[in-house]
Amino acid sequence: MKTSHNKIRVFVVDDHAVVRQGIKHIIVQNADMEVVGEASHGNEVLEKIKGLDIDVMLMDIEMPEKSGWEVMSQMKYSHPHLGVIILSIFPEDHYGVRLIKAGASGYLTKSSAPEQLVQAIRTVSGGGKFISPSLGEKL
Amino acid sequence: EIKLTEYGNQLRRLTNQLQSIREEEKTRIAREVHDELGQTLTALKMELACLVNDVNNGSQEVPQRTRSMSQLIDDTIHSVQRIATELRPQILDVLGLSEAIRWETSEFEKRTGMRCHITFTPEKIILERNLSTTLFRIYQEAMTNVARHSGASNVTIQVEEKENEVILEICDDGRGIQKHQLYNSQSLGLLGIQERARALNGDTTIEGNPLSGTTVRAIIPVKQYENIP
Amino acid sequence: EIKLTEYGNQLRRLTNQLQSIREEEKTRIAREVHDELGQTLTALKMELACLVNDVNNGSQEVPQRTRSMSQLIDDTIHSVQRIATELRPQILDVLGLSEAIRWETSEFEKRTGMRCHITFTPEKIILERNLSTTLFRIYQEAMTNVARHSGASNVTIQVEEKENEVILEICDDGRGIQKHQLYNSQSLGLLGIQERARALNGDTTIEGNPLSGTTVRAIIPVKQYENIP
Ligand SMILES: Nc1ncnc2c1ncn2[C@@H]1O[C@H](COP(=O)(O)OP(=O)(O)OP(=O)(O)O)[C@@H](O)[C@H]1O
Ligand SMILES: Nc1ncnc2c1ncn2[C@@H]1O[C@H](COP(=O)(O)OP(=O)(O)OP(=O)(O)O)[C@@H](O)[C@H]1O
Ligand SMILES: [K+]
Ligand SMILES: [Mg+2]
Ligand SMILES: [Mg+2]
Ligand SMILES: [Mg+2]
Repeated sequence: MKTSHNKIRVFVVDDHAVVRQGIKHIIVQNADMEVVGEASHGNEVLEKIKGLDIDVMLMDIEMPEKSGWEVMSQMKYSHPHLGVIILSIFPEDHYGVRLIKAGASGYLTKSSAPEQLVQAIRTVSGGGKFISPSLGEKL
Repeated sequence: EIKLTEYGNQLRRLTNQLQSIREEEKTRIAREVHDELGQTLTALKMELACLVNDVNNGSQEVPQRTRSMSQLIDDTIHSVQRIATELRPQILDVLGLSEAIRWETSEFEKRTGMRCHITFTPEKIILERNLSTTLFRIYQEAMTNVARHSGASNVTIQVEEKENEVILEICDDGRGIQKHQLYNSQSLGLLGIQERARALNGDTTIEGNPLSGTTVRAIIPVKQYENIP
Repeated sequence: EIKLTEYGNQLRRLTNQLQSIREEEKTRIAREVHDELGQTLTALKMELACLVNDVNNGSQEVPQRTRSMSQLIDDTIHSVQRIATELRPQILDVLGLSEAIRWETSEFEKRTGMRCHITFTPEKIILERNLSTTLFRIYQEAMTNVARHSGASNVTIQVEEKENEVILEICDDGRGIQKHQLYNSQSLGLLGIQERARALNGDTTIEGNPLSGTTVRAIIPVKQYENIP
C-alpha cells in the first residue's frame, strides 16, 4: 500500500549518522521515493516501525549490540513481507550470498550503493529481489 | 636472579615475543593507516578543490574528475576493509565462529591450493565472544603451521560442541610433526596455542606421524554461566 | 601438569594478559578503522553521487555540497592521524625518544595537572629503534601508574646515556609504592616493565617511600654493534 503521493516509503537503519545522511540525500533527489523513518540501533527497529507503513527497509549489517542479521531474522516473523535491502561495507562474497539465502531482498556494498541504491529500492518495492550482476554469478 | 624451569623460560620467551609482536603489529598498522589512507585522502582533497574550479568554470572535465574521485574513494574503502579484517574479521562478530572459519578456510584454499574439509557438529554453533575468539586464533595459528610446515594436500577442520566443552581439531595429511619439534623450546606458535587454551581452562594435544600427518586438538570447557554465582 | 614457581605463574598470567590486551587492541582498532574511516568514506561516496546529480541538474546546492564533502574528508584525515598516533607515536620514529617523551609529557601535564621536569643527558640522545621503543613503553607504563596511583604533584623524568647503557628514571613525590604492592602477584604492569627491560638484557628497580614517593628505574645496555660478531 502506497501513500497518497504513491511514493516508495523507505525506512533506514544504520548506526552511523553520516551514512544515514548520505542515504537520505540520495533519496531526496528522487521524486518517487521518501524516507519515512530511521533507526540508529538494531534494538530500536522493531519499536520504531510499529504501525508505520513501509515498502522497503535499508539496513546496515554491522551494528553494535544487535546486528542487521539478527534484526532481519526477528522480522521474518513480525514483518514477513517487508523487503529488506542489506547494506554492508564488506564485499559481496563476504556476506552477500548468505544473507540473500537467509531471506534478504537485496545486498548492496556501501561503495556501490550510490549507483545501485535507487534501482534496488524500486525493484524491491515492486516485490522483486535486487541482485547485482556480480552477486548473481555467485548464487 | 630467580631460577626458572625450562617451561618458565619458554613462557618468558613467549612473553617477550608477544611484546614484540604487539609492537610490530602496531607499527605496521600505524604505517598502513597513515600511508595508505592518509595519502589517498590527501589526493582526494586536492581533486575536490579542482572539481570546485571545474564546476565554477563550466569545464568539460567534471565527469572525468568525479569518476577519478569515486575511484579514489573506492580504493580507500578497500584499504580500510583490508586493514580492519586483518585485525579482526568482522564476520566473527556478526555471523559467528562457523562462518568466520568457513570464510578464512576458503581464502586459505585459494592461497595454498590445499583442499579443506570442514564439519561443524551441530551445524550452528553459537559461543560466547571470548571463546569464539580463542578458538578462531588457535585455528589461525594451526593453519599457518599447516601452510608453512606440513607439505599436506588435505586439511580437515572439525568443530564439535558438546554439552560442556567445544572441541576444535585441525588435521592435515602432511609429513607429521616430530616429537622433538613439539618440545623444542623455540616453538612459540604451539606454546601460544596451548596458553590460549589454558587461559580458558582448556587443553591441547598435538600429535604427528609421518604416515597420517599432524593433528592439533583443543578442548575448551563451555562456561555454564547460570551455575556461576 | 608441570609445576611452576610463583614467578612462573606470574609469567603465565602476564602471557594471558598480553594475549587479551592484543585481542582488545585489535578489536578496538579494527572498529575505529571500520567505523570512523569506513563510514565517513561511505558517506563521502554518497555525497559525490549527489553532487554529480546536482551538477547535471544545474542545482544551486553545489557549493553547499562540496563544502560538506570537504568537511567529511577533513574528518577522515583527522581520524587517520589520531589512530596512527595512538598506535605508535610517529614522533618516536621521526624525532626520536627525547622528543617523543617531551611531547607525551606535555600531554600528561595537561591531562593530570601534575608538574613534570625532564632532563636528558646528553641533550640529544639517539638510540636504535628497539631500545627507543622499549624505553618509551616503560615510560608510558610508569606514567600511567603515576597518574593512577601516586597522588603526586611533581614528576621528574631523567634519561641518561652512558657509554654502555641508558638509564631511564621516573620519580614522583606521591605516597610511595609499598613492598607488598611490588611483590603482589597481580601486578602485571610492573612485571611488564621488568620483562621489557629484561628482553634487552636490562634491569629495573622500583622503590617506594611515603616521604619521597616512588622511583622506577630501568637500566638497559646499549648494544655495541661493532663488537658483536
Ligand atoms: N602441521 C605441521 N606439520 C609439520 N610440522 C609442523 C606442523 N606444525 C608445526 N610443525 C613443526 O613444529 C615446529 C613448531 O611450530 P611452532 O608453530 O611452534 O613454531 P614455528 O611455526 O616454527 O614459528 P612461529 O613461532 O612463527 O609459529 C615448526 O617449526 C615445524 O617444524
Ligand atoms: N607511582 C606509584 N605510586 C604509588 N603506588 C604505585 C605506583 N605505581 C604502582 N603503584 C602500586 O603498585 C601496584 C602495582 O602496579 P602495576 O602497574 O603492576 O599494576 P596496576 O597499575 O594496578 O594495574 P595494571 O596491570 O593496569 O598496570 C599498583 O596497583 C599500585 O598500588
Ligand atoms: K524524494
Ligand atoms: Mg554500522
Ligand atoms: Mg607456527
Ligand atoms: Mg599499572
